[in-house]
Amino acid sequence: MSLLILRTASRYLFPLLLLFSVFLLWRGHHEPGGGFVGGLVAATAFVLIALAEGAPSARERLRLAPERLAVCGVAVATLSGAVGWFLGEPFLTGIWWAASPGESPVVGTPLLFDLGVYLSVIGVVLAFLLTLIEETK
Amino acid sequence: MHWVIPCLVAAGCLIPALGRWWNGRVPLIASAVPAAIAAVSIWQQSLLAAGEVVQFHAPWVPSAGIAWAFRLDPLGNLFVGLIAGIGTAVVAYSAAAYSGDARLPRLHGALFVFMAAMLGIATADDLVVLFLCWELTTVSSFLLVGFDHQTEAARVAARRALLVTATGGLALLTGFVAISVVAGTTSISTIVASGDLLRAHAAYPWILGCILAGAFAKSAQFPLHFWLPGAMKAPTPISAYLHSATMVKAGVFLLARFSPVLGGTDAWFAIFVGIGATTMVLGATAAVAQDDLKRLLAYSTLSVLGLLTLLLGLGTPIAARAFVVTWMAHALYKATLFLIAGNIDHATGTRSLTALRGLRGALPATAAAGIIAAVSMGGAPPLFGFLAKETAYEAVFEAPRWAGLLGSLTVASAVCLVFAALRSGVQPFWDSGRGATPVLRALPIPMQAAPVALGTLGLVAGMLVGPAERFWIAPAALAINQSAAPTGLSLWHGFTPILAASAATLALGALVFTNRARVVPWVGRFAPWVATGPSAIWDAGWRVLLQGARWQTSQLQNGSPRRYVATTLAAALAVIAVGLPWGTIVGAVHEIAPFEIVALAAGLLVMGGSLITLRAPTPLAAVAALGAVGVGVSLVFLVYSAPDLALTQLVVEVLTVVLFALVVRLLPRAKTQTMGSHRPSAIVLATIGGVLMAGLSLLASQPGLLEPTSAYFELNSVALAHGRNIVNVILVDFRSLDTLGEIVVLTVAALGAVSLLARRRATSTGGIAP
Amino acid sequence: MNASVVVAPILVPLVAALFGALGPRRPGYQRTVGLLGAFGLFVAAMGLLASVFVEGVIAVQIGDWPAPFGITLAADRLSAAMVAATGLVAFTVVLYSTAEIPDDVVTAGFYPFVHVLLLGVCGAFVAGDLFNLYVWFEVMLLASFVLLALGSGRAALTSSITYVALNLLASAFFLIGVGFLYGQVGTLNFADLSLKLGDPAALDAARPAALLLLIAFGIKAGVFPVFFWLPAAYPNASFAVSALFAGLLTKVGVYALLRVFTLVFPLEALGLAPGLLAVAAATMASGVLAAASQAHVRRILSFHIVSQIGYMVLALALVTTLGLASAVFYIVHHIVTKTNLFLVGGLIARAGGSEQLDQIGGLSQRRLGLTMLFAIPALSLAGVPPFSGFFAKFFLIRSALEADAIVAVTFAVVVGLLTIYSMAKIWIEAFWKPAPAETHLDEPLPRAALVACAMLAVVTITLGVGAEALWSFALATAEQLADPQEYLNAVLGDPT
Amino acid sequence: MNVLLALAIGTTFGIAVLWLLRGSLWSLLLGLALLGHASHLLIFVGGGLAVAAPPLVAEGALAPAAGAADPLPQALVLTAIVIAFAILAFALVLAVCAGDAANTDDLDAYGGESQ
Repeated sequence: MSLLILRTASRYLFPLLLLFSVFLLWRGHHEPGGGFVGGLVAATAFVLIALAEGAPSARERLRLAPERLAVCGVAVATLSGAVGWFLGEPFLTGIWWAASPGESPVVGTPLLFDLGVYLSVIGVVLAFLLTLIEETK
Repeated sequence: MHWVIPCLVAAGCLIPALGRWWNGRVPLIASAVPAAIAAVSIWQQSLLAAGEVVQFHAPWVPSAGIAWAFRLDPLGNLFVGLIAGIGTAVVAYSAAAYSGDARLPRLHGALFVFMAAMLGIATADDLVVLFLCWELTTVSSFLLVGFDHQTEAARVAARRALLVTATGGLALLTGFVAISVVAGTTSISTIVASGDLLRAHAAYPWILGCILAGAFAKSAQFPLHFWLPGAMKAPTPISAYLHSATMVKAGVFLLARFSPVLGGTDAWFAIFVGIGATTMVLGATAAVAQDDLKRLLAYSTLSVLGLLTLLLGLGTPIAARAFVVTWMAHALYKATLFLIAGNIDHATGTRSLTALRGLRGALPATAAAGIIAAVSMGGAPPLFGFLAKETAYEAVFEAPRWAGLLGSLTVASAVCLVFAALRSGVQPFWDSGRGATPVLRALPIPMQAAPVALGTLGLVAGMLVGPAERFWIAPAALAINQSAAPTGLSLWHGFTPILAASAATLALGALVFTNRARVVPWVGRFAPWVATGPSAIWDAGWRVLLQGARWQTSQLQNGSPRRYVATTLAAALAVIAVGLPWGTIVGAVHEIAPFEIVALAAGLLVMGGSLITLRAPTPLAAVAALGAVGVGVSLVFLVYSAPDLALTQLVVEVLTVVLFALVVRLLPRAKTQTMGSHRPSAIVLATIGGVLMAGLSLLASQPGLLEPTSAYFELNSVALAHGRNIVNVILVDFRSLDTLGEIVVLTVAALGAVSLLARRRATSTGGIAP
Repeated sequence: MNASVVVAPILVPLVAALFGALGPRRPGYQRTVGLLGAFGLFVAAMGLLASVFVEGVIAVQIGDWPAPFGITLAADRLSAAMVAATGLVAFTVVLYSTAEIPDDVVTAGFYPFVHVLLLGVCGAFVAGDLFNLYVWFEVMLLASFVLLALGSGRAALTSSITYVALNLLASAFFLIGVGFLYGQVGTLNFADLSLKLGDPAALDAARPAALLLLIAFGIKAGVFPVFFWLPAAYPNASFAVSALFAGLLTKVGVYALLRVFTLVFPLEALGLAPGLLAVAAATMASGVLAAASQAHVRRILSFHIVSQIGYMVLALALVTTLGLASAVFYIVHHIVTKTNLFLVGGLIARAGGSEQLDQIGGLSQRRLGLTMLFAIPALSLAGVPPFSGFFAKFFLIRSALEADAIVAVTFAVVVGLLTIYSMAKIWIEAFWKPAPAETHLDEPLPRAALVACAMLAVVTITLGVGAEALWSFALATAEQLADPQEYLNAVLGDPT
Repeated sequence: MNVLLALAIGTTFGIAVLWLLRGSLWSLLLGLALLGHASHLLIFVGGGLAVAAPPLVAEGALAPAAGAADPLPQALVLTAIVIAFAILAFALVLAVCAGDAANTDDLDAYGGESQ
């Protein structure tokens, strides 16, 4: 009975949580949020699925093996740092692009860096939880 | 001479690798190398005696003043001659004795390295170079004593010799460093010239003690003498070379070298004379009681080493002269006798003096050499040994203090040595009363020739006493004691008390020898103490040390992680407790920071949650309480203006609880689960820790003294980093390197966990053996 | 250009780890990437050494945020020497590991973990910021947890629990110390801290932080009485991993002590020197005594690490320039020699079939090459000239004597004797004693492993015979540490 | 208020010590978790406490309102929390594997000295 509720709830909660996590990631530079919390929330979404439908289902939705996702996150963060480096600035220097000259910039490598954090956190949390859930089966 | 040393070391390292090739005639030819060195040394001695100085100097560690410095002076060159000359005989001898033995290359390898090291000791003009060579002799001696390492006895003897000489080596190193600190240089010739500075320095007693400990350990002075008889486990040619002629002389050579620097004080005189006389008497008496030929020679060597120390201690010019003569004479006759012992052992298979007799027929050349050497050792004319005894008597009888006592001790020891000479050099060949010992193996020519050659040298040196004095003895003695001794050594210098003493010594020695059936058992009653007493103390010391080591290890590293954590915590808390300013903390209690009802609830949640974990009935309940603590922490963050932290902490806590809940099923069942009492020590430590941390946080909540750097972030977050959430900007921009490191930590944790669990699964399905 | 030189020792292992983790799990690929990465690190490390040698202290403001606000990476001579030694150790150990680590461990991610460990180590050596140092410690620590646990057998897993627990304690104290220090002084940058703590009032307020850091670094370095994690863990890892640990991990702790207690908290101003001297003496004695009562190759070697950490801390606690120089010399010597001994220990176990001394023997007859490869680092560790260990001991005794620390000298000398005893024990038992059973293992030893050991042996000899290079370097390093002005100028900008 | 927080930190640390010294694998993990909480709170307190003044800049403003909380300790604590989580999670997994190998909860089987 409770499992049924969980299943139904998870099906609706999953996209909502994922959306919320992206929202947290996006607004994190200005309001409370950011890659860490975003990643944690997104991971929670997958954990919910794993608890309701089993780990394979969560893995299926994730496509990539979670630990690989984590490594990809580190790679993205490293690359974001390397952008400034290629442009002759010190490593991890933030590079920003404004929509039009004179306006305050909206897109920059720090955001890319935060995306790396986000991916990494999702991967890490899921790597732990999914493997452990599988292990207890 | 400097370039010879590295060449010899290189040869020594290469020879073991040349195994098969080395086992032919090559080693015999190789003895030409030391022969050439000996020839050069003899040729150079006349130049050196004329006042010429041969030096070599190349920088090694210039910023510490250390150089590859070598300097040839008459004393050093005399040593070079002995090392190379006797080395020639030993290399040839061992090549013949171990011909065909697969271990010969290693023996020769170590021998060549050793020879290089000895040449270095004789010629070094820098403390570090000298020490380098010194340690090299320790190591090669260790390898050579343990040559027969298949037997436990050889290994034990090798280790003991190593530890005694290494102890000395470390003392010597300390002394050398101290000298270099006081004198401001490591150059020996400079140091030799600054004796007054050193003798007047407050550290002089320490320096003297260290140097003496090092030299005495090497030269087997009482009470560190016991390793030397033990070292007779080495092959006989090695004993001849290391343990009579050269290495054990390195100690007294070093002391002779440093006598212009450290000598001439009361302490020097007392220690040298005391230790030297003790070693001399004990060695001589113990020699009388020995049945093993090599051990007898070892103890008589001890006695002579004691005499040499005694002579150095006297500090008079004639004592320096006696030192040089005794030193040369002993090297020649004792090496000969060792090689003879080797021949006898090789030919008959025994070294027991009660079993050996009547060998002169079977081993005529060996017998001839034995008699020459024995005559020299006994101190009868016309051999060099006679001269040695005469000069030594002369020096001791005219000692500045205690002449009577020292004189009688010296004569008594000499009597014992006469006995030992007859017993080792004559008795095996003569006494054929009950039929000769059977000879099992023939001796190769080099084994016969080597002792004969060395013995003859002793004879020649005795005959040519004039040139010997002019070129070798007088210049070397001058290097030890800077005022010259009267010249005019000769085998005959009229009827003097010394001659009478000499004659009496010989007569008494012969008398003892004829009554050996009664004397030997009597002396034998206390001789074992000399052999085993100090060595038993030494061994007991090591035993106690090792037992103490085991005890402390079992106390500290006892395999209990609980104890490790407790000790680590206790140490850490002790350090913190010492450093906390309690006055400030007590003051901080009165200050009330902003007070919030929610914060009160949060604080109580944290406290209560932690307390509840202790009383939780099941592991899952404890996890729930842990979660409550986390929520409380999150609330604290929320109340005190850290929304990002609060959010993160909350989600992390949820995930932590899930993790714990999952893991609790996979862990081994906990017997002591959550209930039950805690150990009193844990409660004490926990209380102290709690109080300290509470104090520390009160202290931490005091406002800081200085404006924090974060003001920069507040001013520039929007303007330069284009973000309004300053915490996030710090994480992804201002301090993004920290965050990069952090996600690396996260990722590694995940990868590691996945790998471990995959291996666990493989193990449980039998894929990989545990 | 300058910036890259300092960042490269971090980026190279990071990129190597990423390539390893993202690439295929084929053993061949993994080993190639591992070796290439390690070689890359070696090259980068030598580049850093050369640049620092020529140009002096080099600092980079990461993200282009000016010090002390952003994170600074700074390399002075000490950092450069440590990174250079790390590069050497990395390359030789990885070379050795290609012959030791089995395929299933390699595919489990062995090389990425090694590179992350190296990342943490190098990061710690160039960090110019206290919290950043903490992060690198954690990076290194977690990689070491995994590498230890991946070792074969039951003991590797169980002992890692002790290792993890004690290191996490250290981390907690480190973290609390950092937080406390920031609360009191408001900055984390080493150079800035150095300036601000010049004020006695600030130094007094920051005193508890100094003690917390002392505890944390002390645990990491493995001093008495908080070294337990070390001998529990090291003998149970694979040989390559234990060599990596032996060479680098404790030295990061010692480095942190050297850095923080010269630049940030001057030992003398805090009055900590006598206490540290006592700790050093106790560490030397305790470690060497424990080693003397072991009969297992790596357990002996592990306890000797503890004892030698005592020597390094002793040199620091003398608070003289000469003492600092001998600390630097000793650390470099120890990294090279100890790594080598652990690697050779692996070969001994391979040729003899065990690490337990009573179960092996007779190696000197059967393995001449191995005999030489053991003899060189063993003699060096025992302090026999002309190997590096002799000069390490010589300079240490000399600086202690010049500082009138007679008790310290006595400890150093007596501990030296016991070190000789231990090395002689391994020699006598493993090489001389006849092999107890007729279990002749006559397969040749892997060439890569022999080459790795030989390379380190050559360095040991070179550092001894060519001691001038390292000693003059160490003297200059000590002057840089004793007078931080050059460091401050490089990080905060030249005020003139 | 800081007194209450100090008490909370002290209590949590003390109980963490009790758990660490309990001598069981499970309790060691609980102790490490509590230790993390105590140290994070301690650093947070060290950064100074401000009520209702988060380090956020209002839309259109250039700097946060005066008296805002110091953002740096928050960033440090955030980093520390996440690192602690990862390490704790790894320690849990390691404990599972080590628990298989030792097959007991008694911590004295985890010293690594035996064998």
